[in-house]
Amino acid sequence: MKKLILLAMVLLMVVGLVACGDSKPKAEKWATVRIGTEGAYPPFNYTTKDGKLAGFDVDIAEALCKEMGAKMVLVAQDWDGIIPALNAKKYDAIIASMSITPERQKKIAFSGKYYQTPARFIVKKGAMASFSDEAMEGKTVGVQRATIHDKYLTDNYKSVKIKRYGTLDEVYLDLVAGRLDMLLADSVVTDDAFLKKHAKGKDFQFIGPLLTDVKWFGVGAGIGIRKEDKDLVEKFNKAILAIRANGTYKKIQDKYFDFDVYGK
Amino acid sequence: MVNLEYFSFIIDYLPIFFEGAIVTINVAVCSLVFAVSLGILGALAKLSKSRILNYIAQIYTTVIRGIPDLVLMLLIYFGGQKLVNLMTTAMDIGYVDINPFIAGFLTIGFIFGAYMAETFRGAFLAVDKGQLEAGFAYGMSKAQVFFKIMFPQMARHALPGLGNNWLVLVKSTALVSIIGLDDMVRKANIAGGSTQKPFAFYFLVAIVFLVLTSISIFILGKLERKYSIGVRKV
Amino acid sequence: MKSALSVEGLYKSFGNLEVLSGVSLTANRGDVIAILGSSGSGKSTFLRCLNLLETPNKGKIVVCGEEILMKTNKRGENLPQDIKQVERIRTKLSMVFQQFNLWSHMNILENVIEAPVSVLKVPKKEAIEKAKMYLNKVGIYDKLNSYPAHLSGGQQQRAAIARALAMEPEVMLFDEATSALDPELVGEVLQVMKDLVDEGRTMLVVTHEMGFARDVSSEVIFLHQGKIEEQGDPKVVFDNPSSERFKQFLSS
Amino acid sequence: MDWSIIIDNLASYRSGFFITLQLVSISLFIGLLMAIPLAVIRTSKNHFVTAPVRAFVYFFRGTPLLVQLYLIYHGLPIALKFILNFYGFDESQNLNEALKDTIALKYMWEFFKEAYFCALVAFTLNTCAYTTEIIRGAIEGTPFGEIEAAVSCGMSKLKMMRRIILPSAFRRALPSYGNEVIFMLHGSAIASIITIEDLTGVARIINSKYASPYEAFIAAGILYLCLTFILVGGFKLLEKKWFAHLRRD
Repeated sequence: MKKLILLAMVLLMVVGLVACGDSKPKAEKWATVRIGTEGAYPPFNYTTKDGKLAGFDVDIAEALCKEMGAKMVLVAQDWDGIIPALNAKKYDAIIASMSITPERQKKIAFSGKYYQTPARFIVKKGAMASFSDEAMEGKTVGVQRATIHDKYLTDNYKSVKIKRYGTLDEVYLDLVAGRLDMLLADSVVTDDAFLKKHAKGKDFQFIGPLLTDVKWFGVGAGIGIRKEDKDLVEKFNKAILAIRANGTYKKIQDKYFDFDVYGK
Repeated sequence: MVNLEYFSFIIDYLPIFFEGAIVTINVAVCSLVFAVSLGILGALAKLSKSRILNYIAQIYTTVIRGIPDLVLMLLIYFGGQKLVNLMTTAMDIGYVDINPFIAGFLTIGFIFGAYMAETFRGAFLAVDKGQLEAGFAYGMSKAQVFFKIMFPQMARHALPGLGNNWLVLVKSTALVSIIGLDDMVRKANIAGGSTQKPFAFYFLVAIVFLVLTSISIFILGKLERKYSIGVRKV
Repeated sequence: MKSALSVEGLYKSFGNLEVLSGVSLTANRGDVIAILGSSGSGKSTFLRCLNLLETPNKGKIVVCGEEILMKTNKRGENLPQDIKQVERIRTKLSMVFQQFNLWSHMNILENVIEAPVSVLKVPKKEAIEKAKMYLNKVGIYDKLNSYPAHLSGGQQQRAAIARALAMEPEVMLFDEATSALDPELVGEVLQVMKDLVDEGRTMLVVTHEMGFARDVSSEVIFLHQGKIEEQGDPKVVFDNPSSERFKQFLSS
Repeated sequence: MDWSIIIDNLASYRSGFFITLQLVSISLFIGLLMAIPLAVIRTSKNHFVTAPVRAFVYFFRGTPLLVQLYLIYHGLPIALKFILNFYGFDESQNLNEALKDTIALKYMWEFFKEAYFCALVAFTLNTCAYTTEIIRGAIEGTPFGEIEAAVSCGMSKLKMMRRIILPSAFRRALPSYGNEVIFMLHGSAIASIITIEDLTGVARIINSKYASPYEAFIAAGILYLCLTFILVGGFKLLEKKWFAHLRRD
């Protein structure tokens, strides 16, 4: 009987390995670069109706890979697990509008920024006369979990109720339903995806200042790369400079925005 | 007044949605196969005379049944890849990707293997000892007794428990949406998010699950009747 | 004096199968009537019809001068008119079952006091005292805190008899009370039943124990295919059966 | 493993632990209370009476708890808006404002605005459906002889249900109910997807904050394991007490 069990166990392991079977032979380094992105953050990255990833981040990723002479493979990954999955080698780089912050730099390395946009609160029109810390008291504010906005709220507003969501779409749902009083997110994203394009977006407005404090909001969005892949960081940095210089960046930017997203 | 316009957006998303439904069924079937194999192994290990096998099986079933599926799934999904990488680096076979599908069905199979082990253990014990002795008495080998007498009889005893586990398993596949597998629930999630009409899509999901479980119950009933041939109802 | 129980023309069928075809019987106070018959003769069904565990299709049942009122519904089924009346009459007829049917989640004392307290509204203290007395009488006073599953079949059946006695019934119905027992346990239950006869209780006893029927009963009834084939004083019918079938039954 | 992550966040884990415990125990309690009458109704022979109960049980046992949670969380605002539409409610308003004048609905909305109560409702209905089936099975498993004995003592149906059938059914239902309690505890982990910071929710936040899945989820797993052991132990004790009538000694 024992032999039987042993045999079965070995069989099972073989089956398991075959099932996981798309193991890749080691090829020339960075001939292929796998890019992880979220696909739920329009207009920077989103999933089209037929399930393809698209958006500013994706176009930039494509341009960068082309510049580096690498084949690009896109991998969709929920925001929550985007850093662990990079470290677990599910992909080689994160291009998903991830802000460069000291806290994240403990876990991964970043390229230089490839864009920078400020964050801003959104509130129902007429619900708040003027923005102040007193007016914020007791409000329920929605953010995407594990973002710079989450961290900023958690650190600075002890008296607000913070609701953390997996995606911004869920935040919009609850804001419209009335479960949330406000949301805090990237101003470019919410302006495009919510205020302008959402059916109920016209009832809401920005409030308060543009938030850019480096301590929380970092120095802009960068490309996340595993710490040990220093060579890849270098390649990306060079590529960013190159597409900035040769006009590719501008072309992509104009496709989505009528202003400069790179920032100062 | 039912406003048909209201429902037109569902039609747009139907094809994607049904892709998701196929993924759900795939995950469920793969998990079942994995879980049944693990379950039989677990049951044999629990019943074997080897102390070590006993302990391993006991720890497996206790831990798995003590921790929520979702937590295990998140742990395996987020942590499992690192573990696999460690193994593959050690064996020098390059990168092996655990995509959400594999993570999903391995996790669900792994979890339900623990429940299956209990089901099969009970089923093995329910086989009449005298029947096995009769097998040995006619000179059958251990393996022959196992495959010719034990296993077919055990299958009948295990069927009701297996059926229950399957029904629970099908519903558990909804959890793989949380670890990013594009199953039906996640498709509903995405469609609900981008149309901002989540209720309609979740309702659709609920109906598909009801259909799936109803079909399962129907087939299980037939199977049970088939396998109880030669057994008198009390 | 009025009879304790009288039955007139009782009919009962299950589907197309007629099990009782017009059985009549009268039991006066102190009578012990043994009901004999081969299996399928309808003797258990007859007993179960008396307290309406089965609803008879036709017939009249009078318990202590009170007739159980029946009615016919739209589908032509015979039904009791007033379930409250049936419940009241059931308290006067205590049944002892073949399979004991003690409530398995209660201990022996709880089993015995349950119905007196919850149905007859006897104060609990009084019920316990009486229960102890009856348990003493059937000889299992020492088991009053045990659960049914911990007792032997004979002990369980004696407990069930104590439970029946605690209702202080007018008539006791014994439905093959010893048939489910191992042979060595039959004696202890029969002894308890004999003691009850000596007390002068009115009893209807469906049984296979010929010795008991011959020595103890005041009247014997032999049922065959739902009809009374032989009826009379045990000393007469056992020694001189008039029915051919009863003769065969006795000799087999 | 970096244990400092867990130690630094002990307070979060503690609050998550109590939210889980609270959610599970309240929903189990209410679910059980509701399940008893439903199970009794379910055993009726009248199909019109049993049909609604069967439909309820069928739906909640046939669909994933996750989907039920989503449906309730996202469906309640829609249902309320639907009712308000009836009273000429303006589409552009959100519920907070629209409900200012309709007191009853307003309180309902205040209630369901909280993800916590949505989870409570979903969990309660779910466990109620399963428990109804468990108790129904146990009621139908009552030995027929014991019922006959009660009938022949002249007990009414109600009294029999209360004194004989239900007490005996509860004892028989206990092992399955123990499983249901464990399943509910495990099922409650999905509360985290509608922003509730229960034990799993806390672990997810910590995971994404530190990108440390092992520490975050193993700590949560151990806490769940402890809870499971406590529950299993509790049920063993209860069984010892309630199953005295089955114990062979």
